[in-house]
Amino acid sequence: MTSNLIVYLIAIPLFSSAVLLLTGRKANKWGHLLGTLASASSFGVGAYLFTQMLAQPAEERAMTQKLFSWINVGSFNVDASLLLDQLSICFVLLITGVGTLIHIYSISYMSHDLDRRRFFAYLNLFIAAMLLLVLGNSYLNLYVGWEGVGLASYLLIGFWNQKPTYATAAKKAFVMNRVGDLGLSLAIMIAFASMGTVSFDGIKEAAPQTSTATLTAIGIMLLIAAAGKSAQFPLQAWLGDAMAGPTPVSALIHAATMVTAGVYLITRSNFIFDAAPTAQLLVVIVGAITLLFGAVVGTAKDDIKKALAASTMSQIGYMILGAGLGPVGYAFAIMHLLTHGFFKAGMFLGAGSVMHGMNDEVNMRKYGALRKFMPITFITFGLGYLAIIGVPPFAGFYSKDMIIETALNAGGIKGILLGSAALFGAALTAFYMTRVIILTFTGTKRWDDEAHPHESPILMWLPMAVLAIGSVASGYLFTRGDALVHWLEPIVAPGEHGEHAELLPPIVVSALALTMVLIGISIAVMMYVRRPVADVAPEDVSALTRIVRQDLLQDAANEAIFMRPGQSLTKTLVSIDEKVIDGAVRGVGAMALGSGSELRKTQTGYVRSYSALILVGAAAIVLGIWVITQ
Amino acid sequence: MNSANYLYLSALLFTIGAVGVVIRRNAIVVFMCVELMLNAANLTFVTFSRINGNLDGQIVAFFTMVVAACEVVVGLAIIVTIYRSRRSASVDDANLLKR
Amino acid sequence: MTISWISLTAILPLIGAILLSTLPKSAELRAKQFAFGITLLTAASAIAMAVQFQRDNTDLQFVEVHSWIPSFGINYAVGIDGIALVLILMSVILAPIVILAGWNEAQGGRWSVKTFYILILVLETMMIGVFSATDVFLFYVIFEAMLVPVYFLIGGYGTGARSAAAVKFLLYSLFGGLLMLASIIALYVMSGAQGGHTFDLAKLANLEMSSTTQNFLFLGFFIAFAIKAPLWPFHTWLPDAAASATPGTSVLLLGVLDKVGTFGMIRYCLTLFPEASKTFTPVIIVLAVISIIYGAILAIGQKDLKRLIAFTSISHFGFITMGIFAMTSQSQSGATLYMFNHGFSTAALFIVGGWMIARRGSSTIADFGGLQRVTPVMAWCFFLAGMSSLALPGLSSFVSEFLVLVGTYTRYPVAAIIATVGIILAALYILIPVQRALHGPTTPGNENLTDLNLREKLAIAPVLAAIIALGFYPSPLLNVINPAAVHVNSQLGFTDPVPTVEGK
Amino acid sequence: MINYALALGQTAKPEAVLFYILAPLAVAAAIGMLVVKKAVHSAILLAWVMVTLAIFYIAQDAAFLGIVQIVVYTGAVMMLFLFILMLVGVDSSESLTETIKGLRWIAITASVGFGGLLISLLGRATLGRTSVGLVDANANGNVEGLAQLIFSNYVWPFEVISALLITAAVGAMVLAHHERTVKRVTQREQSQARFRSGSLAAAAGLPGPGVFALHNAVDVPALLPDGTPAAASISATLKARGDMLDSAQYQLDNNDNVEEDK
Repeated sequence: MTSNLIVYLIAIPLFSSAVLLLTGRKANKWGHLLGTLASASSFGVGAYLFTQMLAQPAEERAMTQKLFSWINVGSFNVDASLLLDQLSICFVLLITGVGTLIHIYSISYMSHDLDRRRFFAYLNLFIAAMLLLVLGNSYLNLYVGWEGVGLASYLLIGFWNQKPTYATAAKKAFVMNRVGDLGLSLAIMIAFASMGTVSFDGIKEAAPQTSTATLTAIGIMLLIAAAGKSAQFPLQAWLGDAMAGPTPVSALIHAATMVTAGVYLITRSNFIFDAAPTAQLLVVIVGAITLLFGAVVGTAKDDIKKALAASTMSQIGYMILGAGLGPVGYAFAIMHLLTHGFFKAGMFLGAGSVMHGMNDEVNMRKYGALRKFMPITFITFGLGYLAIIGVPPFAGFYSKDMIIETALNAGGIKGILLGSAALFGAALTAFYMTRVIILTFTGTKRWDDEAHPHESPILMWLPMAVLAIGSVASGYLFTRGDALVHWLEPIVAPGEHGEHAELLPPIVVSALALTMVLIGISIAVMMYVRRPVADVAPEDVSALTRIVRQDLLQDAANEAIFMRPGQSLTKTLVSIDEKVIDGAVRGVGAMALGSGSELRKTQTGYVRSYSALILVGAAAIVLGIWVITQ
Repeated sequence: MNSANYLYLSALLFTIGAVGVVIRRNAIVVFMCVELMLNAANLTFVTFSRINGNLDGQIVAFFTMVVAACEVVVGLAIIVTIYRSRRSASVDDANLLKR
Repeated sequence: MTISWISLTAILPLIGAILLSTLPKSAELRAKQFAFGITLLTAASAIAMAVQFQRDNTDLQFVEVHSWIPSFGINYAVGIDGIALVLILMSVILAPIVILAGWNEAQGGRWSVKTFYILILVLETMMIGVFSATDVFLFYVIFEAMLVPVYFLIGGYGTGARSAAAVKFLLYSLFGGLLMLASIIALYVMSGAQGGHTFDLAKLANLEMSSTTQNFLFLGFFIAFAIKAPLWPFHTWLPDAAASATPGTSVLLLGVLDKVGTFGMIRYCLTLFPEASKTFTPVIIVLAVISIIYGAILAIGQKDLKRLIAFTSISHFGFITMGIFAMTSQSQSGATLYMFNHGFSTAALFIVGGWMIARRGSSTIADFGGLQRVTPVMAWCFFLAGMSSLALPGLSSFVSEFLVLVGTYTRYPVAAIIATVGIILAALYILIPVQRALHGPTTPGNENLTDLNLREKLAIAPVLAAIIALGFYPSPLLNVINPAAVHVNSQLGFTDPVPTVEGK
Repeated sequence: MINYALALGQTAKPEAVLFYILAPLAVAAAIGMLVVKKAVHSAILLAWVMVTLAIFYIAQDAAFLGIVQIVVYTGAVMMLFLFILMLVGVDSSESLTETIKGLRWIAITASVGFGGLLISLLGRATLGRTSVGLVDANANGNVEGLAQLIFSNYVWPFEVISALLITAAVGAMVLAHHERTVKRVTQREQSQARFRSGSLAAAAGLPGPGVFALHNAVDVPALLPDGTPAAASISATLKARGDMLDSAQYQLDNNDNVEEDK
């Protein structure tokens, strides 16, 4: 009967969100509390369900709750049905857990905002949608959540939409996500057309009998979807701009949860990708490119949130890479996802805390020496930092190390390429994160006198502390006895650990990775500790740096390839519609008018010319009769 | 004698009447030409009445006469009205309907 | 005693219109209240009818046949199936909403307020009649007669170049109607040669005719419906008409009247000319796909809010037409559901857009700005309506759009793939005006706009509620539509393509 | 003459003689209508055509119509024509030069084509039967036969046409009726206006032609009280004809101009 509880996971925050939105200003006083309570209750339900699952044997842990028959047309039958299994419970706990922490954080962070109630309504809406995403038992149910989080993301990025750039950022995120949705839509269509079902179970059953070409097509479409949602190459451009949203949003949606939905999608679709090697190859390529892309972009960012966003992109690249590496990779990808959820959310909240103390300044070049003023923030942020660069025994070390190892062991030239990309990415990660730490917390102060940096209130640092604990401990907990791998086994069914001969033994890989991290740190130290940091970004930099600062020209490329041609196409079509199509319509009218005014000239007003015409007509008729009766 | 001769005559008179309507300018003459055409038509009816051996044609001719009378009465009244305002009975002078 | 539900429902607004005409011109408020009451009564009657509808029965229900012009074999014959029922429901629900939402829009017209409501009520009678007619002649008469009240509604109460738009609308529609008339006469003549002159739809459907004849007659009907729907390239009257009409008229025009086109495609094109329908399907699918993309791109390029909404509708009608002619049970059901949903989402867009325009005194998108700060409720309503228009999952239009796409994909994958690109364009054409009008700083001229009052909230609430509720639980409608849609396809000899892999 | 025509109609041969004499004359008269300048002449020629046709009617056993033709047409209708001609100017003659370019040629070509084709068609046509003749139909007399038909089969058209006739009569009346646009000037006002006009020249009104003069011929102008001749007193017809004499010679030389001093 516990399965009947699943729906409350979603219903509680959804209801709370509706209440907050519909009640209006009257709810301003207690809105944030209701929102937080809703999220926390959802977490409570999730935790209870988790304990229930733990009590079951591995094969019986998955629970399904059918709510009602949603769409039932011909052979297209989709139930509104929820599936809670080992994979989704991970996400449920992450979403509601981190979500609740961020709700608590936001109570304080948004306390001066007039629209705090609305903010909490959106957050709750997001929680509900994200839970639906991970709990849906079919691709179509997932799709609803998928777009729901897109909507919530749009609303939250544009939360301060009175600033035009923020509104544009929101729109950009939504539209680029829609490109991803296109992939998801098509994947569902192909799946239905070829297998006659859209539920995970049905497709899992049908997949072995389906042709590889079809599965590859579905896989590629799913990859597009994942790329859109998870800001993977080539649909990555929206994530940096998405930092326009309030910082808790960046922490929850654009770091810990929503952007990782792509990883969930690929992991969930493991039965498709496992049978479609080409699609899988594309997945790892996209992952590898993005992990480097994000890391490179991160090295040149002065905006602390954008630096973290680039880092998110890069870390998700790791996850996608892991998920693309086949059966064993899924678990590592999820593991990295969870650890990343802790440390990245923690760091984002730390960044928010810094901004909170610095009059919402985001430029790291205007920070410096904040360690003394914000000790708790520094410690929590620092722990997150150690976790992300992969220093043992922090969480990131375990998860990232696994992915690097799996990549290296992928076999052949592919393994070497992917492995080196991952290793190089680790070095870059160490570099840019060290840079963030140095610029923000150490060195000399570079801020104006107007700023009065101070430690944040407890409601803000408490969640940061909890997340910091997570970043410290989670990696160890997950890997202890391969806990997570075994937990996920029924879902992703990893075969033997490593189908290929191990390229390098694990210990060597770890050492290599650590070396890379050290190299990264030392370069950063050399560049930013030994030399003074300018409070304005230097202009006399190499062309490469400039390109990196412009996000490797991603916006320029999008503009040149899609936006400008699109705009001119729109303009052309508008004028074609007016001139050619409507012109033809109006032309018919003008022709009638024109021929009328020409014919009018025959109307001389002389009765006699009219009668002459009648006579001619009569003669013509007689002629006609004459000819016919000939 | 072949009754068709009357038909030929009728056709000729009708045509002449039609030409008259077109080329004469005096409204009264135009009207007279119309009368000529009506009469030509009447002749046809009468002739066919004889050919077919029943009186229906004559009835129609009779009706035609009545209609012609109506037409003359109204038409001439119009001519008088126009003449009163324009001091002319020429149909070319009443050309307000032109573009 | 059996009640003739269709006739009862249809006659109510007409009686209301007649009674309304006896009111003095000055009694504007009473005219509004009376018209509103009558539409509510009509809606109640239609709902009572819907309750008795047997959803698994694919025959026409509530059939009434009375001889009308016996010497030509013309009957007053009505009857509905699931598709017609859904559309009638949509019409009668939208009518009171339109009246309530546009409480003051008849002011400033060429004629009195009373006349406006008389026209609306007469139009409602015809809307019910056109969806329920089963006699082709009766259908044609109503099809053409509907133009008259709309013509006066646009030309008499619209804004801007209303006369020109009304004339364009009228002439364009008449042209299509003329082609259809020619086809109808041809059918009638042929029926005479094959066992007695008749206009009865069921009997005409069984006529034997050569494929050439069928093709020509099909085109006669189809072009009339394609103009009405409107399908690219017969669409140019719509933006003009919608931009000139009052919001309420636009709702009825796009929401209900244009559905006659797509409804006609199902009821007449497919039923009367199954072979020709199959022959022309590739062409029509292509036109539909062009409509989807073209309408969306044009919508992106519009500067006027009403024209933008009109172009989004062209895109949506492309989806509906594609769904109809893909002839799978998903696409067919989806298309009918789409008609219903489009009625509501366009109604919401036009109603809220109309309020915005009425308050601001301009329909140019660039004149708005930052409305979310000034009028949060109105902004939210517009946003939600926009989300429905772009078929956000969880809202009703998603279900229909996805059904159309998935159904089309099983038979015409390429068309479906291209059409799916429309969802990206949909995001653009909704979010661009949302950003310009609602977001950003509040621009001069918008600071003092008032938010929705109680009447307006009451008018828009049921629409938005329906959009959300049907998104999560579309079964009440789908269960009615699906048997009828399957029946239509099976009459054509179409069954759904079988998946290559059987997996459950 | 009618009796003669009736007698001729009885036999075929005399009818032919009648036809071949009268038909060319009718055609000639019709053509004459087109070419004569004066409307009166046209009217006379038309009357001739109509009489001819009346004779033909009678010749074709349509005695009633023939009589009606003469009474109604040549009598009433033609009188109406002449009356109107008098009203608008019996002397008005029209120039036969064509003013609308090309019209005459179009008319002649079209009419030659029309007439030629019509006659050609008639020549080609087979009537389907030989002439039956009206002997049977007229067995009870032509007038009785017509009456029979009019009051049985054609009673409805007959009623309608009578309504039409009444309507036409009323219509003509309405058309000819001159709506007064200014107040009617009474005789008294006219008189006052004349005396107050400053000059007494018009005070006495226009005298009849020849009054207060040595002459009383219509072409001699009347003399006004001051002795000057009133040119307006002579009919415009005479003026148009050029028959008017120079009015100056009738001026009274020895007027005493007494009135002007007053």
